[in-house]
Amino acid sequence: MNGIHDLGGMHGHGPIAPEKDEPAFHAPWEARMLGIRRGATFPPEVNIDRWRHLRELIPPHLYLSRSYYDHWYMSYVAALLQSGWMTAEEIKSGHAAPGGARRNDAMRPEEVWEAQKTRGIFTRAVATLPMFAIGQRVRARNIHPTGHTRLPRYVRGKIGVVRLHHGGHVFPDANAHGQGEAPQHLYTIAFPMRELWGSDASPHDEACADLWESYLEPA
Amino acid sequence: MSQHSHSHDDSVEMARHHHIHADLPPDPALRVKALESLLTDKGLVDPATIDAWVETYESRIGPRNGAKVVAKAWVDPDYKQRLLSDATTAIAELDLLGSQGQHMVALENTPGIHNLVVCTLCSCYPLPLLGLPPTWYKSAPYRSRAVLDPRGVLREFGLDLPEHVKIRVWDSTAEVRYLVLPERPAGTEHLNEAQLATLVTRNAMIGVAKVTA
Amino acid sequence: MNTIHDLGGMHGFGAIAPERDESPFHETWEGRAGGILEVMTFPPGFTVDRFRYLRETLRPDLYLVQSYYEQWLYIAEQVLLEAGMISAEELARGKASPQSTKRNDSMRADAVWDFLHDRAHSGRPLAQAPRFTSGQRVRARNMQPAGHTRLPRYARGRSGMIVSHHGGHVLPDASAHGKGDAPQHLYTVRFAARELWGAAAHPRDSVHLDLWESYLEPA
Amino acid sequence: MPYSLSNHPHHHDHQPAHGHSDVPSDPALRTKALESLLTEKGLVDPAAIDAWVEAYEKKIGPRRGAQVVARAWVDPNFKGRLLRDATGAIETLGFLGREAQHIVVVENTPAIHNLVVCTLCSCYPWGLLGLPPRWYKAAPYRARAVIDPRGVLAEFGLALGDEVEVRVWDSTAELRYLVLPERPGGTEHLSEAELAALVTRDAMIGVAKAGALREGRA
Repeated sequence: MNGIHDLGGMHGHGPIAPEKDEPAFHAPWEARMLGIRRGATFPPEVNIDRWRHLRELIPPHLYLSRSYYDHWYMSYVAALLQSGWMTAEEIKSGHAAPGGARRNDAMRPEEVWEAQKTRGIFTRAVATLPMFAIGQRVRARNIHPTGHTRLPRYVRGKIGVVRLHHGGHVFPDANAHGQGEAPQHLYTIAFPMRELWGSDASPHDEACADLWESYLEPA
Repeated sequence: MSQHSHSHDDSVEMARHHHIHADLPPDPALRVKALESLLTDKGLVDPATIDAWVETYESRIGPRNGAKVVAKAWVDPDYKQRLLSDATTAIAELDLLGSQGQHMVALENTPGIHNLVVCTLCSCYPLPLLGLPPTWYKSAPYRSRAVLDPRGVLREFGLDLPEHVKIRVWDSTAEVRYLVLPERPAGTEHLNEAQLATLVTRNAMIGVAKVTA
Repeated sequence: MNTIHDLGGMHGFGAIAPERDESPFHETWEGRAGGILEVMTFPPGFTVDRFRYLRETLRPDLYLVQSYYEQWLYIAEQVLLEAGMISAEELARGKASPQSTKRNDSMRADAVWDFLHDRAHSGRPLAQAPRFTSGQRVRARNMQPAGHTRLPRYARGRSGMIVSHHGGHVLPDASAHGKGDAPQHLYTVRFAARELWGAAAHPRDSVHLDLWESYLEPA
Repeated sequence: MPYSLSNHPHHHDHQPAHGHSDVPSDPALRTKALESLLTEKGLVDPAAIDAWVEAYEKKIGPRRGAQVVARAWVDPNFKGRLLRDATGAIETLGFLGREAQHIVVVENTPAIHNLVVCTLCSCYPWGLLGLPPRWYKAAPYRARAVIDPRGVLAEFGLALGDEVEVRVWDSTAELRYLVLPERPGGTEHLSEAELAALVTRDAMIGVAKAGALREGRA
């Protein structure tokens, strides 16, 4: 979707504000929210891509005005409501409605380190040969899907060169919408800055993005 | 056209769910507390597991991991070669792969090329090597400007690169995670691997700083 | 500026919410704020383009939550503050400082109707001939000015056809930044919806934009 | 964190002049404070504000545009001139002025449907339609009218066939667009004034057809 999250190339968001010796968490609730994200049981449809899409669906003004871990809170609550695992009343009160079933399969503390080590491998075998070779010129397609995509607006329609080929990877546009992993070849495409932003950009610089095969066409 | 796909309904349905925020306290501390107790009530989370995750990212995983990789590459040319040709395997040798960093690419800074990592669409970051991303990395100013005006961004971080240096920005749009291999600073020939590792900062491995001796 | 005001083609803002029998002003203050910005005394050289530019400098999250007239209020405050006509302290107190002098040249009530029908416009005679003619194929330049511009992001780099020529008009990119009228030929350009949005767009549809000559190049 | 209304753009010529360091208060209070300050300084005359508000509440509104449309429906010469040179044609009616100096009229036909938007701000032909409705100025319409005009029209209850060409006009300059809607069938007996009563604001923006609902037509 062409959402507020697609920030590449925008003006107006002000200076970057690095903090000196920034702590891991700015408040205890941030740490709790991180732990909930990592350690709580999620509705089964919420894979990594669905999770990212949930964040993109935060109303734009809240996306811009609320902090990062609050995005997580809003996304998780929306997923709980959508899946029917919680009611709005339960979220508001912070207490389970009487009579509901209690699960006993939540992640145990001793499982955390192993989960951290082993989770999140998204490479997949694909039977087809890669359509593009390293060094080949390609154009990112001009598409505007309303669902989840990892093709930023600022590269659409632009020509670049295949820099790296990573083999097959889970395709987010499908995986975010319950359409399976549908793996595709993944490439890193290098776009000259002048192609992206016009003749005022530096002639020396480039920006690379990791793009799936169906985002690309020969140029 | 695609505007009418199922995902359109998705956004309408989600907008409905987000109406709840009008009835919730603005203070996230209160909301997260209520959520945690609700999840605990329902057996969807074990508070001790939350503690364990927090402890993991506060104490066990951070930029020291990435610095080990960088320092080893500086002192061991064979390792550096392996890191640049197949970072995933080279980092696995040090047992430093993990969630949000299972598929790695290392980018070498040289006098002629400077690499900079960003995630314009969300906040992808090599967690097992650098720990949790700093707030600025996840915020709109950096995400919007790193791809459009990398030289301006670097100047804001105090790094004014000459015109002839090629800047390569890497926008992490997939599950590949990028680690910048900074240039080894001059005058560090006498330092051992562990001493070198202490010089390597998080910002240098994102690409917004150089390593100084 | 590539800021939040450049909304064309974005997703995630939800449904359009027409109101039945909407009145011009929802609350009394809206009319007052609107009236202030229309009939107040402006600093010399103030232009409609500066007005639009100032609106674009509103913080993105506030741009999304503030109502239209609240944004006008922001513009009025910015105009007066940046011209030194009022001070931040005076604004905060809603009272003129004892040292300030009172002017007596503001627009009178009996001049308002004529002001609303004043024929001053942005057309300007131009000596040089137009570079493009109706029917000609052109491409909107790929440019990312940090200041005010009227070339939306969604049209940049896209090809279209000139459908009409309107003579010389004040160039907003100059006029918003105190660089005079700098008039240029103005054209209406038709872009096929598929050129803008890709193959999923309707083959019969088109979007028209009014674009200045320096925004365009032959295609 | 210090709070500012401005986004601190990097463009060198605009350092936000704002001195606010707190969350903006109620706009009603801010407006009141600004009006009294400007009045004290002689920078605004409250009676002029009254006159401005009254002009748009009572005098300048969609009835003006409707008169233009009705005239075009009954007078082929006027219609010809309106489509060729709308500014000149409308000048004779005395409606030109603020936010309506340079007008372009686009004609709806059975084959072509026109829709007007301003994606970058909220340009609108004030002199002909009055002040724009809130939805015209809000993000959903501005974002979607150019990328999904048929979806937008469907939301307004107007489902167009695939054979119809949709032309969106994004008002990026000082030209102001007015849609000349199709004259509804069965209105041959109506006078110009009666016809004008059928012409709605929405029809002249292009999100509705003229008189369609009231006439009970399909």
